[in-house]
Amino acid sequence: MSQDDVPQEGLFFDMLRNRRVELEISRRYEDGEMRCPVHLSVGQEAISAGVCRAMKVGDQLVSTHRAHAHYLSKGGDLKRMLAEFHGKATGCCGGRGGSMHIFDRDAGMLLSLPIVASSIPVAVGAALAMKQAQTHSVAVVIFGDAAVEEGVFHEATNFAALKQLPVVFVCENNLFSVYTHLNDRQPDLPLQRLGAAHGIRSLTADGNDVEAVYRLTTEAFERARAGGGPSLLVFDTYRWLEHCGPGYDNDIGYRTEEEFQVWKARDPIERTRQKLFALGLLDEGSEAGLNAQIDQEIAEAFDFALESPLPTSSEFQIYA
Amino acid sequence: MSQDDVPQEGLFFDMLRNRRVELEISRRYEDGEMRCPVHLSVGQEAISAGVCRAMKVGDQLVSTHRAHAHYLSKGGDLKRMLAEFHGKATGCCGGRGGSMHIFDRDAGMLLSLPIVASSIPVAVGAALAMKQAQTHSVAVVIFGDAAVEEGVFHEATNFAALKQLPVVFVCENNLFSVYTHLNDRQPDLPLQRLGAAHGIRSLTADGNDVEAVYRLTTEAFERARAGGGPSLLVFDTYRWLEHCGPGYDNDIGYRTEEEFQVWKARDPIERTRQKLFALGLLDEGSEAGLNAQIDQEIAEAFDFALESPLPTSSEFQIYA
Amino acid sequence: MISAAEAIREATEQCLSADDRVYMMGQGVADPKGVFGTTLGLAQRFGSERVFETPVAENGMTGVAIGSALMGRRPIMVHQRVDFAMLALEQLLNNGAKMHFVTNGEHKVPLVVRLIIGRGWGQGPEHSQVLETVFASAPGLKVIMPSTPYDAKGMLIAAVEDDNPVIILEHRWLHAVIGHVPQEMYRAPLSGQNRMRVGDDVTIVASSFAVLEAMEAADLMAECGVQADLFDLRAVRPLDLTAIFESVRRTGRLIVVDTGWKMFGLGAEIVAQVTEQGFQHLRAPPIRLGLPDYPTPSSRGLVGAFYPSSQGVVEAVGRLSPEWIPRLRPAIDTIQTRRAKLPVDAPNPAFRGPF
Amino acid sequence: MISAAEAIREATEQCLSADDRVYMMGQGVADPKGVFGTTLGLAQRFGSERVFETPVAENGMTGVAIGSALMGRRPIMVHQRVDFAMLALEQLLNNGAKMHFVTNGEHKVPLVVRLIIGRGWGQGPEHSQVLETVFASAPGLKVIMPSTPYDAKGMLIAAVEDDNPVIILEHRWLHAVIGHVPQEMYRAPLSGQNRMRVGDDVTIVASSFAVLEAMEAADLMAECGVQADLFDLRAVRPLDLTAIFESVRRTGRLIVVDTGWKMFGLGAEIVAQVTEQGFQHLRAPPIRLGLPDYPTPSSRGLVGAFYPSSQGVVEAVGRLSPEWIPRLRPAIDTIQTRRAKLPVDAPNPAFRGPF
Ligand SMILES: Cc1ncc(C[n+]2csc(CCOP(=O)(O)OP(=O)(O)O)c2C)c(N)n1
Ligand SMILES: Cc1ncc(C[n+]2csc(CCOP(=O)(O)OP(=O)(O)O)c2C)c(N)n1
Ligand SMILES: [Mg+2]
Ligand SMILES: [Mg+2]
Repeated sequence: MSQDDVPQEGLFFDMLRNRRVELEISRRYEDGEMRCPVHLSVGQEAISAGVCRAMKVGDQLVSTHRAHAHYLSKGGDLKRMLAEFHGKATGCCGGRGGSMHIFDRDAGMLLSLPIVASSIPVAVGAALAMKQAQTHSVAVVIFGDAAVEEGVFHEATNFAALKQLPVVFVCENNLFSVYTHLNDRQPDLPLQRLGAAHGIRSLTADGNDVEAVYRLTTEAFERARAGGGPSLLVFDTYRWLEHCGPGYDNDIGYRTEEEFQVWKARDPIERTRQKLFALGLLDEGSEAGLNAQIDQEIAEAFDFALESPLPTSSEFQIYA
Repeated sequence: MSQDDVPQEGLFFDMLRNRRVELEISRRYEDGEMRCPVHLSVGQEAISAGVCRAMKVGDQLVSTHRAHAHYLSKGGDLKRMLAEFHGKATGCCGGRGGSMHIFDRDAGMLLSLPIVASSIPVAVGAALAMKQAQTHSVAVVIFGDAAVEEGVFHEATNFAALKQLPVVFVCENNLFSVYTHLNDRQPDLPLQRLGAAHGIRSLTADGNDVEAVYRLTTEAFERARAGGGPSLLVFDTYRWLEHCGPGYDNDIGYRTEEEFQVWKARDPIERTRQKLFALGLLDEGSEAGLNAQIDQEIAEAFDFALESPLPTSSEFQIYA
Repeated sequence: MISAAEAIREATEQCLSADDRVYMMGQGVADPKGVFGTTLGLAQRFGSERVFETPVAENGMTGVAIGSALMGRRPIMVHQRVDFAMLALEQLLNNGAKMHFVTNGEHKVPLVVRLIIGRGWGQGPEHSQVLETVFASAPGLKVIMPSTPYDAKGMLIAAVEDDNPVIILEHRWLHAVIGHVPQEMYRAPLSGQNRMRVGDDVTIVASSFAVLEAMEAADLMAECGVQADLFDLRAVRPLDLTAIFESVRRTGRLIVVDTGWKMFGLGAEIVAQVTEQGFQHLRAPPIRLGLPDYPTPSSRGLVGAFYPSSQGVVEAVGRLSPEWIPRLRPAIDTIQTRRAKLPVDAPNPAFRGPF
Repeated sequence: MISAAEAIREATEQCLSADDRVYMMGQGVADPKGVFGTTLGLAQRFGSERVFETPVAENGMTGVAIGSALMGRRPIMVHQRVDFAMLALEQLLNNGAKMHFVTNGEHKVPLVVRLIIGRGWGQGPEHSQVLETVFASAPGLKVIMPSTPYDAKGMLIAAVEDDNPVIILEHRWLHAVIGHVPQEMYRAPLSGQNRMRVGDDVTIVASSFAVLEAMEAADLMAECGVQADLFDLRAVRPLDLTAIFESVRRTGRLIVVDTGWKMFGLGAEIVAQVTEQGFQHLRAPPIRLGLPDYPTPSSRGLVGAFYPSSQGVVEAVGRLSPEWIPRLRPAIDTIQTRRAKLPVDAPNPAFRGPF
């Protein structure tokens, strides 16, 4: 892939939009209008941007509790997302799911699930369906470093490898499951080993380098589309804010301020920003324009969410 | 380990006893007195013999649906086992469990479970208890090639590796899960890869060579006892009889008579027998003596089982 | 006249023929035994893309089935025992049952899961569970327990065509039952009961294998002049008991015969609903029969006391109306004579295991 | 006077001190939040061999706990939500529940599993299930649902000392409840109810958080001259309803208020048993309250209609005895006034999420 094939500005825009959306969620959370858990991806934006930009129409994305950035990068509707967080009838699940069940058929967001790793076999099933229907689409599942500890990850990867399904497993390794470090949960070995053991091509790249993420996933998708089977991609990154909720929590003792600062210095957005400046693809004027555009979208989306009606429980149907 | 440290005759005796017991079970099954499923290990005797001879008092064995040979090699009581198969009150579970729940505290047979892979984390828990109680004992879990497909195998091995527990995972790879070949269930890769991925020392040896099994397990036990952590041992072998029940089933179409003959030619008992003859440790006279001794034990045990009373359901207690 | 096992095979074959989104997977579906004969020949006819073996990984494979169903495929999964599906409950009770609701009605999960209830031949506590209330506890699942060959076929077809996840609890001892099964591809509804016998004296509601016990009891009681209104429950969720409320209004007496455990069983919900709806019509407290409060023992010495029987049903009727007890004596005698000739741990004397 | 969360912490600390076979593991037990404060400081005091974090692998870790229990250790496992234990049901319902039975009484599984019931703040369908009947369906498990700080401590200690697997369903909204809790290491029995109020007009049986709703209802009804005999169920399995049979004999009226789903819920078993035992004493059909037949919605617009409330209890009493309806009006008014000041989706107005 040549330098030109990487949509630098699009990737930057995606990351910037995610960042500004989530910081605004964080800022407004105290208002008590978003009455549901929120798992923010601030600091991790390169992965969702890089992965989702590489996806095509018809591809399906499957996600976890930490789904906002995935959804937005996948072309999700900010209004419907915020409305869902506000518990409104206009939300992407009509208020039924909250932040941990983001789903949007139009956006190709097949589902996100709050039970760790539960979505992984579902993505494999989507890939099976694609293969059965010969659509040449790809299913992508993004999950955290804890998900590989659940047995179902292994059951799903084994089957994907056995049937050479068009599925790409993306692990966002942010070192923690809630407040528990990887070292308290797994032997100290690279996560790629686990895909490799199932005969799956398993690679890693810097998860804070959006271009690297984009290149690796593009290649994995092409391979899957061509019938070359599944890949596991591991991207190391770091979550800046607390596991769940709007604030910083380096003070509570499960990680150090130093560790945080090291990762903050690797801010994926700042890195890309400098690159774009150097390439002449961005300057202060155009950057201000992007920020303004995004902020306006955000303001409008919050207005939409706040003004939308709450759902009522009059017509529940549990059966299709 | 020198040649002298291998208890050749004991290993041979164990295998021979298992073979003769199971062939007699097979022969008598039609009588309809053993009214429970039986999963015979004929052809696979080298593994149970080699593994169990290497165990010490205090070590605990955990097994599956195919537990007869494991139980007998571990010092289990043939009378109590056959009584259990006959559903009798004198059985090792008082008739409650049948052939798939063999358990015997005195023999160090912690349990066997019919749900594939369900016993694996239980063995890891036994090892955790041993470590907590600082007993220097080892937990051993024997399972089939299908068990590694269950997620719980991975959850258990990850934890065992993380905590460096004294547990040895023994995989009896007989190529089949019921009538389904390994190739229909997993990518074509050596099974050891799966332990290695979890950071567990993983080795393989010829599962029809009892001496090789004994050597490998002895070493793995010593290592575990010395605090060196878990091992995964994979032993390839072949089941001669049908998956469940007394007969041969090469005719029904899931495997070929040729394949069976290839494996039959690798009969672990015949191999050891020839070695013992060559070493002068066995001759026709002593062999006949062994057979007679075993057959008498078998006859007595069947008599015991047949004569024992059925249990009654008067005093069930589900709580301790 | 074909067996329920054949009826299931026929239904599956027709579904696979009629709609190429339908596929089938599970341990043993393509092997020489074909899940007790219920899938024989299907892999040959439809190929390994449509009918295939899976790894031994119930939870993961259930997730795979659900994912494919979300994409419009129509999977039929099979587990050779209900017990094995215990590993897949997170997938079934969350992703299966809740997906339609949580996506505001957008997603559908047209999934069928056949779970076979084991019994007898000493297979013991972990190969013979029913767990019907575990499945029934989840809003969003459909749960059915066909007892006749007609329903075995018709309900399976309806389940495959239904857009919801349907759990079929299929009793192994019913596979051999012979009955009239039309050749064409018909549907039997996924809710409501079958009335197996009409009577005014006592309402009996039985499910799955217990229907056979209740039928034997009802037939013999009829000869003694006690007429049971006998229902085959068929469908556990959704649970529409309208016909039973009507029946109890007439009979004033209710007996529920479960195939699974009595405690926290189906009978509890049925008795509770009947009491709520028709309290004033009850002449005596309803009686629940079901498995006693311990796991299935393996030994043939123990299973006799474990499973509810036709004799137990007759005796329960006697408890409801003690004045009938003398009249019911011949029924009990007949049952005892018949039973003495039957093995306690096998569906018939010819059965020689192993499963 | 301490909170239930502190009571749980204290009980755990005393158990860990008293018996070095006791250990605790789970996701979050050693982290800075300490499972909503219930495990704070324990890892520091007892070290990482006794109190430790686990991988995110509920099924495997449950098997590990069981294996260690068979070897004589006494594990306490914690899951931050009931829902996560759905992955471990095979281990719990088979190896946990059946081991003692199947080994003819030889093996014991002294395991305690704390499962926290989530509610509110939009956490939605997969973080707020109760599933009490799923656990209760398995003979061999003990299942408890403490509702008071006193029981939270005393039943946990009794559970740790019990030789059976005990599932504790622990409601997150009860953690903050303050009550009298003796400092010493006392035991509260693992079966039988607490009588929270004595009365002759109606028997109310509630479990877990529903006890608080029922208490509010009962207190206000008492002021209106309707005296409820109110029971905190506490223990679901084994289920000893003797005291409730006695109560219904006096009151002739029964209401069961569940914290989980009504369909196939606890109430079904309780109503069925009461009907079987005390049919002739019932003056009106028993009423069950519980969650309606759909998954927990996230939105605050939807949860108001989802959870049973004290108002619902008062209204149910009115349905049992319509002649009391006018009298009960003030109770309903008071509840409505109070509720108007409270958030519908949080335990108290100060609660600001996220969980
Ligand atoms: C089966 C299950 N166990 C536990 C939890 C609680 N939980 C919610 S998020 C989370 C952390 C998962 O960590 P990881 O997969 O690394 O994702 P991250 O939050 O770091 O993005 C946990 C343990 C859960 N939701 N599901
Ligand atoms: C969870 C679960 N799924 C399916 C089964 C049915 N089953 C019983 S034995 C068996 C074969 C297992 O194969 P393997 O582990 O290789 O052991 P082998 O029989 O070859 O010794 C299967 C699938 C089961 N008992 N448990
Ligand atoms: Mg993480
Ligand atoms: Mg095998």
